[in-house]
Amino acid sequence: MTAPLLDISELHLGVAVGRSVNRPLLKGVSFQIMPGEAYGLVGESGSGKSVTTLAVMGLLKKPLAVSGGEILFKGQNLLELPKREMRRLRGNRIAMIFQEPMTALNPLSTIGRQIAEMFVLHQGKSWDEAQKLAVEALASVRVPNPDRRARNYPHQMSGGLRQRVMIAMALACNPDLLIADEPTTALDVTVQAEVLRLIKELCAERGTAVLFISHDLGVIASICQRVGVMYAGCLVEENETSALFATPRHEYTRGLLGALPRFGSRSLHGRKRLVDIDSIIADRSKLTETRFIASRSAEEGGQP
Amino acid sequence: MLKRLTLAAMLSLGVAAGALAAGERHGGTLVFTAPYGSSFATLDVQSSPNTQEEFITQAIHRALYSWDSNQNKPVLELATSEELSEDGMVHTYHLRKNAVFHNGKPLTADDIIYSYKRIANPENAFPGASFIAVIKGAEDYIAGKAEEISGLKKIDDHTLEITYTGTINPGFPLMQNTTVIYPSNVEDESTFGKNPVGLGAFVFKEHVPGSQVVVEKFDKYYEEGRPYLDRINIVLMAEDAARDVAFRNREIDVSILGPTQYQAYQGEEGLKDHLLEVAEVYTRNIGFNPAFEPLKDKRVRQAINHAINSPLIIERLVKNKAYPASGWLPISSPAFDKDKAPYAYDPEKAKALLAEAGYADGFEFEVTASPNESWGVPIVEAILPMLKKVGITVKPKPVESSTLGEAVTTNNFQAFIWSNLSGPDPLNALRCYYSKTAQSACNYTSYASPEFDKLYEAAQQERDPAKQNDLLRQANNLVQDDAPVWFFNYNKAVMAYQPWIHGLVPNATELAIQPYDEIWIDETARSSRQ
Amino acid sequence: MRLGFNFWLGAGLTTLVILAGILAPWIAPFDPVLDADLMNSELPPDSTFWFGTDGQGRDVYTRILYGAQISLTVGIVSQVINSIIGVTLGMTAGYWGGWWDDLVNGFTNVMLAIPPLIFALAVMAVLGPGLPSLLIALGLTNWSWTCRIARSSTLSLKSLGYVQAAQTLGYGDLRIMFTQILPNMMGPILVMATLGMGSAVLSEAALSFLGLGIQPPFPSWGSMLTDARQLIQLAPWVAIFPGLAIFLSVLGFNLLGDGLRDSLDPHMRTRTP
Amino acid sequence: MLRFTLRRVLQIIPTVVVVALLIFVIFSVVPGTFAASLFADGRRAADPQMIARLNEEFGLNKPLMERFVTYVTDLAQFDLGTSFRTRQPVIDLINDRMWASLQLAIAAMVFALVISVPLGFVAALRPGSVLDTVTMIGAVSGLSMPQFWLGLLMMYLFALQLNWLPSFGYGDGSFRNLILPAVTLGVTPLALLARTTRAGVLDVLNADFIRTAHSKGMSEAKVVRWHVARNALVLIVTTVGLQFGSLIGQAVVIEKLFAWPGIGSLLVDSVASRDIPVVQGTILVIVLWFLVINTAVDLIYAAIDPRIKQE
Repeated sequence: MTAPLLDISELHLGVAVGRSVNRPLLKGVSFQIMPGEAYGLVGESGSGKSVTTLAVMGLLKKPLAVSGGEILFKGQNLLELPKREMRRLRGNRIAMIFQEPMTALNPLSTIGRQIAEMFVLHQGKSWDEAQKLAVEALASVRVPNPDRRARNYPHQMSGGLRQRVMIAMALACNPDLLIADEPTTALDVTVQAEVLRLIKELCAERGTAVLFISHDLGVIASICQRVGVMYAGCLVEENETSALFATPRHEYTRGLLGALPRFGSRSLHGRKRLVDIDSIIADRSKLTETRFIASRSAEEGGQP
Repeated sequence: MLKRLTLAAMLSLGVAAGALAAGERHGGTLVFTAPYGSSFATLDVQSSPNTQEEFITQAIHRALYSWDSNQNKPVLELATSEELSEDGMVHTYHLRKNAVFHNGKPLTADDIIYSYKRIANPENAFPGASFIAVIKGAEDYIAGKAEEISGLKKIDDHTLEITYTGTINPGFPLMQNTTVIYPSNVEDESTFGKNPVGLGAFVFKEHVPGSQVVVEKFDKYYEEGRPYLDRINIVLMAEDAARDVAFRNREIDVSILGPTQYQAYQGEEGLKDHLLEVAEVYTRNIGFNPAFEPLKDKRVRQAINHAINSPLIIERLVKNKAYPASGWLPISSPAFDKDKAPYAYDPEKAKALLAEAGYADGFEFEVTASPNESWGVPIVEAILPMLKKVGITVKPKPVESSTLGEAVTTNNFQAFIWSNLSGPDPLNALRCYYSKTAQSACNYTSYASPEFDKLYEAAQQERDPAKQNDLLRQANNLVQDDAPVWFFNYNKAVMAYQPWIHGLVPNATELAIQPYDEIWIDETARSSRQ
Repeated sequence: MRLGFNFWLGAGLTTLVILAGILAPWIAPFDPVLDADLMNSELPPDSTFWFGTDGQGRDVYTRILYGAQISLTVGIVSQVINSIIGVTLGMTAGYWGGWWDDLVNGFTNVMLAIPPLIFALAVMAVLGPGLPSLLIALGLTNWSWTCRIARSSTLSLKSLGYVQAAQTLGYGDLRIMFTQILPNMMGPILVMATLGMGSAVLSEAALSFLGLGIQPPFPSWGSMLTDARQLIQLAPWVAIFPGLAIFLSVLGFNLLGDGLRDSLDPHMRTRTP
Repeated sequence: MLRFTLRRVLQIIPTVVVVALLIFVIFSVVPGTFAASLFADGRRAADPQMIARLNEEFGLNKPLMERFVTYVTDLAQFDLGTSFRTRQPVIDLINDRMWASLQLAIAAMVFALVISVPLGFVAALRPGSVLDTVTMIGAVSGLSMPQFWLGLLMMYLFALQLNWLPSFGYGDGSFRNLILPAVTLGVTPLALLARTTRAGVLDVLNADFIRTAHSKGMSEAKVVRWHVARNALVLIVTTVGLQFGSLIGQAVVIEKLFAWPGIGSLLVDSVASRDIPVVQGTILVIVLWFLVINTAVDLIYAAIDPRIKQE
């Protein structure tokens, strides 16, 4: 049986004040991602989705610190990895796409150069070679005129194009895991679908596993095989996508699904059909007490 | 007072005498400071009325007369002798035969005529024109009404006859830096501003605008064996504090001292023995405008003189860098009356005089003042509490230095504080109280006294110097009694010099101006200067 | 709004200056102008004269206290004038736009191009030395940055909902500017004014040095320092205390301004000088 | 780029024209005249005839409008007029002083840059560290000191007490003479630049693209070199431009204190002696300098930041 690509267990994380850790943000999160699998993480903002990904990337900023648990990537605990080793993995084996394509790119540097950096950093290419590879990478994410585009600056591109650039950059070194943190939230709806399709197809082609973060269940449903629902620093429910949508077991998940606009709801009075999440969930404080983690079906083996 | 003066004079003579004894040494570089501004306006000194340019003049140029600091009077410079006509108006000068300009041209009478005409040329509007005006016919030339100055007559190359408008001593006007002699063979006059050519002991070498002028020894200078120095850097240093640091650092060879530095230097070993002091011919005063009602009354003006403790201000604030004034004419003036006492500090008498004049409750007046530390706002600050004690409120009215002259000469003041030239020629100095002198000229206090006028006119006609001085002495005492001004002090100029400098003289007209050709440096100077 | 240590240090120093100024008539042991006894000139600090006496025999401590009044007057009045000019021009330019905006912009560019000290020097030359001239000179000098900030704030506020709502309700332009826009940009303007107070005090000292400041007998710190530079060796205290007073008060204004700015908008510091 | 450059250069002209008019107006109402100022030191008695002669010569008794027309016509032909005091063309006087001013400004700026930018950078990379705190306290202190006071203290310390450097003057234009005035003048830009650099770098460090850079697996050093430096540079360049442009004007006090023969001391002297053509000329040159430097900065800015050119 295949071992999980990423195995997060009992991850605790909080705001460090002085020596003691108070204000926990993650209270024992565990989940696994199999090679090639697309895993979705949903939850409202502040539920801990993004800090989880940052912890995986090792990009937590000063007051934030991991206080317990482990993150195993191909069996290696990322939390104990020396900085230099971690840097070698980052971008190369684990890549990430961010929410804001407008600001995630350096405005003073050409697109080509920013993609080329990946080849220089991880494959030891010369800048000239890297530049050529960058054009290819742009072509692979179906950017028209990649040759000319490579010489463009971010401000000369639309949001959708920029997100493609981000994807090209992230997939440049054929990573094993792609972390996509709300990659489509800031985009137009039509562009959203294209970008999603692109991620889905490219990852499937290359066998890249995806950790997909979103607060939008619709987006998750279209791309992920398995979904985890986060709430207040806890993974409250996890299941195969279809199962989760069909039979949400946790009260919060049910609430989330209730808040999801159904197909066709974007009609004239569509917004009225959205149900306020608080009207469904009676008492939020008790939500994290119950957790429903469905075990992986059939071929699963390495699960704890 | 006179004792003090002769003492100072003897001290300074001692400097010169010591120099002789040691044996003059040739060579070396002198770093001289020009403290009156941060630039030289022009090197064409005929066109410049600033004291600052006199430093250059002294090195590069010579005028018909020059000031002899030791005799304290003007003497012939470019002529070896002169003859006077019966009426004393026509002077015949026998010019030096060995004087040569820096461009090689020997001095002739033509050069003097050329120079005086250039200075008086109406198209030039040079400040020195007023000095040339003492020559007969010059007024017409200045006004553009004549082609020549009729009073100038060349007898031969080395003999010049000048007719003056009166029996004046032409030495005073014709020793000024604005009346120096230029060579008549320079085609383009505009080059004088950048490349001065003169008769002086030093040749112009370099001018770094805003920084310094460098001059070098002139081999063909007419005085045998002079100058001693190879080179002089005349550096611009207007800021007192900076000059102080530079002098202590031995970067400069001489420094003109302000009051606080004077006090500091007097207390320091190594500095106190190298101070040159002289009573300069400037009288510091507060002039009263008689058009302002309270100040019209002589008793009020006298009261003010009595109410201010001048010696105390001189001692504490001016740090004894001044001599208390007992009248308009300064100590070095030949008409100075050594027996006349200054106004005594007597607040009670002041109050009595005020009460007599009807100002028992006092009054208020403004003193227009520049920021100058020796004759500006700080002095007004010091008299303020003193006059307050007799009931008079003084308000300083600060103006920029440059507008003080305008405020005074347009009679736009209640009182002003200033330092005014009061020598060396007493006749010229007392002109400022002659009622026929315009307020805007120098009768700033609109002084008019028939008695004074009578004495002054008599002095103008008197040809015997002793008698003339006697008349002027009486006139001066009259001014003192009438108190058109508060007589504050006569400046004591102090120059600090490095121990290796010799040959400095106590120049009462302006201590900072020194005869460079007499200065020499001994072997204790730092090696870079030798 | 979180205010850091700097802000409180600045506030403390400023309060000290204000208290010194206000309380001077009561806590100063002498009269700053009339209590001058030349017999007591240049005394070192002792129990009677805490900071020693100056060349005129006046108590330096007393004059420092009264000097606070002058420094505060210079700082506050000049900045009020600056702010009024800057805000009026900037706000109307941003609000009305068009040729008026171009005109104001052009004039602001002109003022920015003339170094403030030189402009102040020119104005002082025209008006002559003295406190009123100085207030006018400094008040006319430094409004360009305020004007720019007021203009850009107005531009961004103008597009906000409540301003547009007020416009639709038919409120007059002036009413909208004064009730809707002005209160919302007071923060940055206040920051500029606080920082400006510091530079006004420094400019006063610089102009004094150039002979064009407030002149004695007013005990302004700048003129005290200028007078004292001759005494730096004989009587260092006459120079040290006014120098310290200027330094600490300007430091106070600067820290206060920095603190306010950081708490209002941490990004502003990269946009203003 | 060419059009952009041209437009920026042309924008200088109206500003200069307005400045020229403004200073003409200011100095036409200034009290005092050059001729009267000659007697200010009381070293000679006032001479009304001479004052009248000089005023006539300089055309000061002509009506204001006539003088204005002359001024404008001359200016249009790039003629700054003739100095009252020196009777030389104003442009010559300025030429004589320009090099000293430039030397001082450049030296001060180099001094400020060399220290402030690395300090600001390091401070921003380690916010809250001892170095950061010391740098920022130093910077705000530097901005709070009267310039001439600082200069005087330095003069006493380095020239008199330690005897390391000459205390004043231009000397033969050597570097040693330049140090004290340049350092004193450089303190303000140094403090401002250190603060701007720190703030700018902090801003950039918080930007999203820096997180992107980190996520690429870049080392801290490479992040700073490839992404932080250039972006921070944009801000630094602006501040450098503003400071460098106004440095010649700011140098007035320093030049006076250290007897440095620059444009600033020429201006102060000319104001004091009411040599109006020189005053007008120097102010125009100082303003022009500011505008040229700022235009140059705009162009550099455009070269660094591709977003500018498009606008």
